[in-house]
Amino acid sequence: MTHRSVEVPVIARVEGEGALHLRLEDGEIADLRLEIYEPPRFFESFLRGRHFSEVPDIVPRICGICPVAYQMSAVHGLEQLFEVQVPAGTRELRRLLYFGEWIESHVLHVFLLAAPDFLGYHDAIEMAAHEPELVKKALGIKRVGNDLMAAIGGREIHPVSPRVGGFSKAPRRLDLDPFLSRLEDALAELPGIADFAAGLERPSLPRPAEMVALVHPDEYAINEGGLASTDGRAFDATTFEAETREEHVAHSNALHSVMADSGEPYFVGPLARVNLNEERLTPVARECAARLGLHAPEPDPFLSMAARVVETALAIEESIRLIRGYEPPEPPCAEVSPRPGRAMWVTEAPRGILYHRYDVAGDGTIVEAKIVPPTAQNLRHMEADLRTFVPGVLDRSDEELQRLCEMVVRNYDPCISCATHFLRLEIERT
Amino acid sequence: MSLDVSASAVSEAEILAGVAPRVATVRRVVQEAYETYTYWLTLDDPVVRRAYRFEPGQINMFGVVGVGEIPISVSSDPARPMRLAHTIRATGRVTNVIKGLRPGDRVTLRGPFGRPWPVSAARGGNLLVVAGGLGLAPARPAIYRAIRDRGAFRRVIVLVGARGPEHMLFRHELDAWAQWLRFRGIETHLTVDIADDTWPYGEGVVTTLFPRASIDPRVTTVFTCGPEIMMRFAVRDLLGLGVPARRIWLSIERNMHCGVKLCGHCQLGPYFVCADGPIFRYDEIGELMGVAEL
Amino acid sequence: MSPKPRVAVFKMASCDGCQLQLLDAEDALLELAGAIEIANFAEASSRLEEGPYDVTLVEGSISTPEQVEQIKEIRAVSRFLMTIGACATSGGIQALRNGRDLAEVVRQVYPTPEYVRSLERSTPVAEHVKVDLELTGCPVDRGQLLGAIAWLLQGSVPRPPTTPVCIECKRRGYVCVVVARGEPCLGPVTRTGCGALCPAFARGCYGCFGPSQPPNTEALARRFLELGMSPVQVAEKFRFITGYAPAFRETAERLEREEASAT
Amino acid sequence: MRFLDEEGFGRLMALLAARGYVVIGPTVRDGAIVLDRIDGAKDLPRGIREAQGPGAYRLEATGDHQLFAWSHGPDSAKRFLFPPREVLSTATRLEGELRVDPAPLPEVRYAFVGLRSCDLHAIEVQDRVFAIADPAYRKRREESFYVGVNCGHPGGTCFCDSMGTGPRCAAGFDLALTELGGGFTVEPGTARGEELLSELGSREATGAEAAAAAAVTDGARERMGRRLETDDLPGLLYRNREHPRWDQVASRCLTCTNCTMVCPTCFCNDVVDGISLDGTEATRTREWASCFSEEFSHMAPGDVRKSARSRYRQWLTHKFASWIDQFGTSGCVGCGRCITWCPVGIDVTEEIAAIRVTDGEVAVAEEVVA
Ligand SMILES: Cc1cc2nc3c(=O)[nH]c(=O)nc-3n(C[C@H](O)[C@H](O)[C@H](O)COP(=O)(O)OP(=O)(O)OC[C@H]3O[C@@H](n4cnc5c(N)ncnc54)[C@H](O)[C@@H]3O)c2cc1C
Ligand code: SF4
Ligand code: SF4
Ligand code: SF4
Repeated sequence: MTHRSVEVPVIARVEGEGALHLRLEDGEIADLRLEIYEPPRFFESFLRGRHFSEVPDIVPRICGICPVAYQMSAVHGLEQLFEVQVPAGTRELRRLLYFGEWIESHVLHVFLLAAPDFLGYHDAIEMAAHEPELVKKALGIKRVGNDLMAAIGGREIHPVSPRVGGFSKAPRRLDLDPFLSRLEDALAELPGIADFAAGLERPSLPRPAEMVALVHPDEYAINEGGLASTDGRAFDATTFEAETREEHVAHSNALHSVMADSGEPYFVGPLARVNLNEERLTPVARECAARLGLHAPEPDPFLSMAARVVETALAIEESIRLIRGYEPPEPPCAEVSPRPGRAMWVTEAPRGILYHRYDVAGDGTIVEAKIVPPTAQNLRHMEADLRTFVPGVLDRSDEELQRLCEMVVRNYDPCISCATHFLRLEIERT
Repeated sequence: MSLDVSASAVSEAEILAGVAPRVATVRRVVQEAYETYTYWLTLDDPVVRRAYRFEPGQINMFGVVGVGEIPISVSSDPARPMRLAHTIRATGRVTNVIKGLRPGDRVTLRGPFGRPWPVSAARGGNLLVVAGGLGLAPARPAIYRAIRDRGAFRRVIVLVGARGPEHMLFRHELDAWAQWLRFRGIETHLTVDIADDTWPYGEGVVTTLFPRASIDPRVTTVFTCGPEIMMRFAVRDLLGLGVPARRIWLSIERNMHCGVKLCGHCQLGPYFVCADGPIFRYDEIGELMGVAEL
Repeated sequence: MSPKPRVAVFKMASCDGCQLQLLDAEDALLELAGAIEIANFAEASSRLEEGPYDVTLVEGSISTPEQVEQIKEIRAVSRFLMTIGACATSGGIQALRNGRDLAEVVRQVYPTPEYVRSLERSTPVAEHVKVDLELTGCPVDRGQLLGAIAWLLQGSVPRPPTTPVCIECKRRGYVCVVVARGEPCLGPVTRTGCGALCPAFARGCYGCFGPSQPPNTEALARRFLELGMSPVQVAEKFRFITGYAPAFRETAERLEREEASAT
Repeated sequence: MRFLDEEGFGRLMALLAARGYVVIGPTVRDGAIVLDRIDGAKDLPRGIREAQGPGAYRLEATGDHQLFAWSHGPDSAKRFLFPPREVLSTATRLEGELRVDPAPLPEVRYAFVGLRSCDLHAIEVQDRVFAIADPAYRKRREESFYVGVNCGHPGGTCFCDSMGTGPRCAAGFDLALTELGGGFTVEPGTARGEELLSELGSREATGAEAAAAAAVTDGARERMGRRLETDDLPGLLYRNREHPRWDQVASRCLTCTNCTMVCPTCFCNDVVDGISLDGTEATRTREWASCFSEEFSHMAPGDVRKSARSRYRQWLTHKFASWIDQFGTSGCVGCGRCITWCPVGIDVTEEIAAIRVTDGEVAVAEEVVA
């Protein structure tokens, strides 16, 4: 019997901390464990008893990479429960803020976290020594996303202006106008970036899976819409907890999100979104998709990176449109009076759908909270990918195998900080 | 609109010298005591270098570019202003970077600022210098001047205290003064709080040297410089001996950023230490020194 | 030229936001990479080298038994240890659980509480090992972080200002939300560093940079009560992102006792 | 005395802009009247009034057409003449060489519109601090144009009358206006002002208009929100350094620095250095600082003013007493900003009055009390 084990004690270039243990016996997977040692932080517990108005300041702290996503799921849910009419222009401004986060997060992933994988560098800094122009360009685009968030939210990490009811203060037109030329310059780079990404040699993983994303009749869904799946499912936030289910796997300590009826894992994120919203892609996004060879429906999760490039183009194009039509909401924030009940909402974080539920008392106090982040939903899928992928690359050296496994995980841009408060994953198989 | 600035006590010339930082080069670094080094500097611009003059007790704003600027007394001989010594103890942000300076490194200087020791006020009588620890650095230029002008004084007495032998600044120079300059009538007495076997001088706080100095209160002018607490005890004893408050001068420290009375940091009651001091007459500030946290 | 200082970045319990400030430095990132050797920074690089490190940045609070050990190991291989952010310097938002029954907290979040290993309290790094420099903020301010690194490269340890947010609020010409709107703001007791962001956006500061120079939290609490808030509401203001910092914690506890004894 | 109708006022604004001045005037932002760049009379707070008290400030609409029917907000000309943050010098360090470049002198010329008498006085107070040693200040100061407006609406915290600094503009202006219904009386204060006025097309004011203008400030004097007994303030404060009132005010004071920041004369500043990561580029910046910061009095052996008591005492004593020793004038012009913009509403006039009525009282040592 031959034993071989691959240990990745720290999966680098992901947000948060996780490890991968893989043990092979006679060419079979004997043990595959994606362990998350990110400590629990108990947000759902200490949300209880806090006033609803504090929620937009609490939940972004779950994740420094996609704070806006947390704020958006929370404020929309609570506003729906309280029947708040947000001032005209708020919707658009929120979309713009969120796109800033998409741009920032997607470019971060594509260039700083994932691309070094494909090119055999340890990191983007090493990569920059060889490809300085490319890396500088990418960082410049990322900067635009960050600056957009800062202009609207005060800062890119944990913005301060989003409130239940709108914004504490809205930017003036003249605060946003300077972004137009910067965004246009960034957009001009996108086709080139798509070609760069298309040129990367990537593994492929033909494992058809059900993908879930938000859909909206008029726009590329981000803050509002219903949920649809590539298998033809349609539901919404109010039935999210009925449609999906958290499951205990045999010999596992983990909770995985699976579809309630089939018990199968599902997949969320940019690729799911592009697949389900292809017809809403903007022109340059569409062009990028073509250059990347991304044709919906695209089942190969390794095209996630391509989907991020496509969505970056879309986010930039949409931002330009939104800034052109921007009228500051006046007043910036609606009056909000709480009422008791249950708030449920889903928005599209850069990594996929993010579900929030709040049970609220009559005085506006949070009684119970539940948050299901995208990475938690994808973990089961990630592990399934690994099991499909590993047998095909067993002939590689340990080092190479380790790198490839990491690539599979990183391809999801998993945000372990987000996932943690939700589950602790340890898989043991013999 | 022309401005009425008649209320300003600082002269235009002083201010012009103080506004623009000038680059200087470190020529020599000498360790003086524990964490304390003397930096010998020359100003780079030859015109400025030749024009530069300072009075004993004055300070320069000593700048390390990108790190900060701090007030430091010039510790060298005012008769030789082309080479400027600054004796600095590493205690914090700026001084810790200064500790790393080597010959050839560039710093900036602005100054000189402040009211000097009134060495000539002691002419005709006795000059008594009472210095503690690092306080010897600002007092040294006054001693140099007194040595050069020895004939103008009846007696020149230098009393220096430090925590221990390793904290005594300018040790070789002091040894030489104690040994040789007494033949020129410069009386030097040293003491440390805690002595060791190698220490040939006295033990105890600096005020224990007063009896040995046999101070004549009628004709003595005192310059004292050191930690505030030391100066307070020294002044108390001197007043007790009958030295009048208006003939006791001391050097005061306060945080400083500008040196020209516009940053507000160095205020002590009605005074700006950077311009009205750092040398004060005891009757000007005695009452203020007694107020906690002023 | 002396060899570049080896820098490591580690994380404890946190949201990753503070270390993301480095990746978000964009223009400065490559410059930074030129000035230091990044020896261990898992979020940015798969090159993970062993210590010793010249400068170690630690993000996050100590909240599991493993982390108590890990931080000691990190300290042992670090010449200069700098903690960054509210989690690392005051326990972070997750310290809101401190003082509550942990078993109950775990049950509220995890269906299978047995699997969760956590300490009763989420604590700042300085409660466990010696820390050479603390930078507060949730997240740390990027300018302050890069500035601190630049200072360290010059051979000196910076002293971040401890003056309240108000000073920056006024420098920037923002209109005071307490005075002009009658809304509570923690600016007068929170240290500056953020650039007075919240008042800039017409809302009160919620204290994410932690207590300022010995702050008069009691006087501010009295003011909030005058604005019509209940003692418990005022306590919640202090018991927030940096609520475990002693100055905020003590005032929150006193207010809670006051409310408890009133009812 | 001349009279300028509303249109004439519009021409004044346009002329200032045409002459290359950056026009700074009152305008409403985030619930207060602040000073900012304005683009003509349309940006002024027309029909707006404010209510001020200790720690409280609210705007109200009056519905009338007055442009200056309010008392000043938090800003003063200080923000522009002595900017909150200003680069003093930059330095480059390359291969052992060091180059230090002082920041170039500012090019901007301001025209201030709507400054009140107290603020014109405050500028002259700051002149005594900066005019010699700060060439940038001096240049901005000398090249700016000052349009004062006589005050008819003192705020609830104003006491310029007690300080002898208002409400009527007495000096420091190029032009001084008094707003009457439908126009302004105008008085030039300098040749420069006279020259500008001559281009505006004004007419001689009638006797009734002159009388109305005088009545505006007379009325203001009567409606002054606060008073202060100024007799021998230095003596009073110097003898009461250990007065128990300092402890009492320290228990309320947040040491938040707001009073010093809004004060039009407070000048304390820090100089801070910054350096690039590679150590080659450095800047030295000056920024507003405050004696209420603990680190303000930092010295390696320890901060001098550790307690809030000592910091409050420093501030008040400096403003009303030692300023006179240092600069030959009081540091306070009675604008009341420090009272309004203190988040807990500490009132200097009340603190001084409290010390005055118990002049000579000394804090009793705690052992004795116990
Ligand atoms: C008139 C005068 C003469 C002085 N002469 C000498 C001298 O000859 N040799 C010497 O070693 N030191 C002298 N000092 C003290 C020296 O200025 C401080 O040791 C130095 O400022 C400490 O700076 P730092 O940044 O290293 O310390 P930190 O403690 O980090 O201080 C930070 C800042 O606080 C201020 N500061 C701290 N300590 C003092 C202090 N004692 N006095 C004034 N400002 C301070 C400075 O702005 C300093 O940059 C003198 C001070 C004054 C006022
Ligand atoms: S808004 Fe807050 S930070 Fe700003 S001055 Fe007022 S109290 Fe201070
Ligand atoms: S104002 Fe307060 S809460 Fe807001 S960013 Fe600054 S420190 Fe944090
Ligand atoms: S002390 Fe107060 S009242 Fe006097 S000038 Fe300053 S802000 Fe105005």
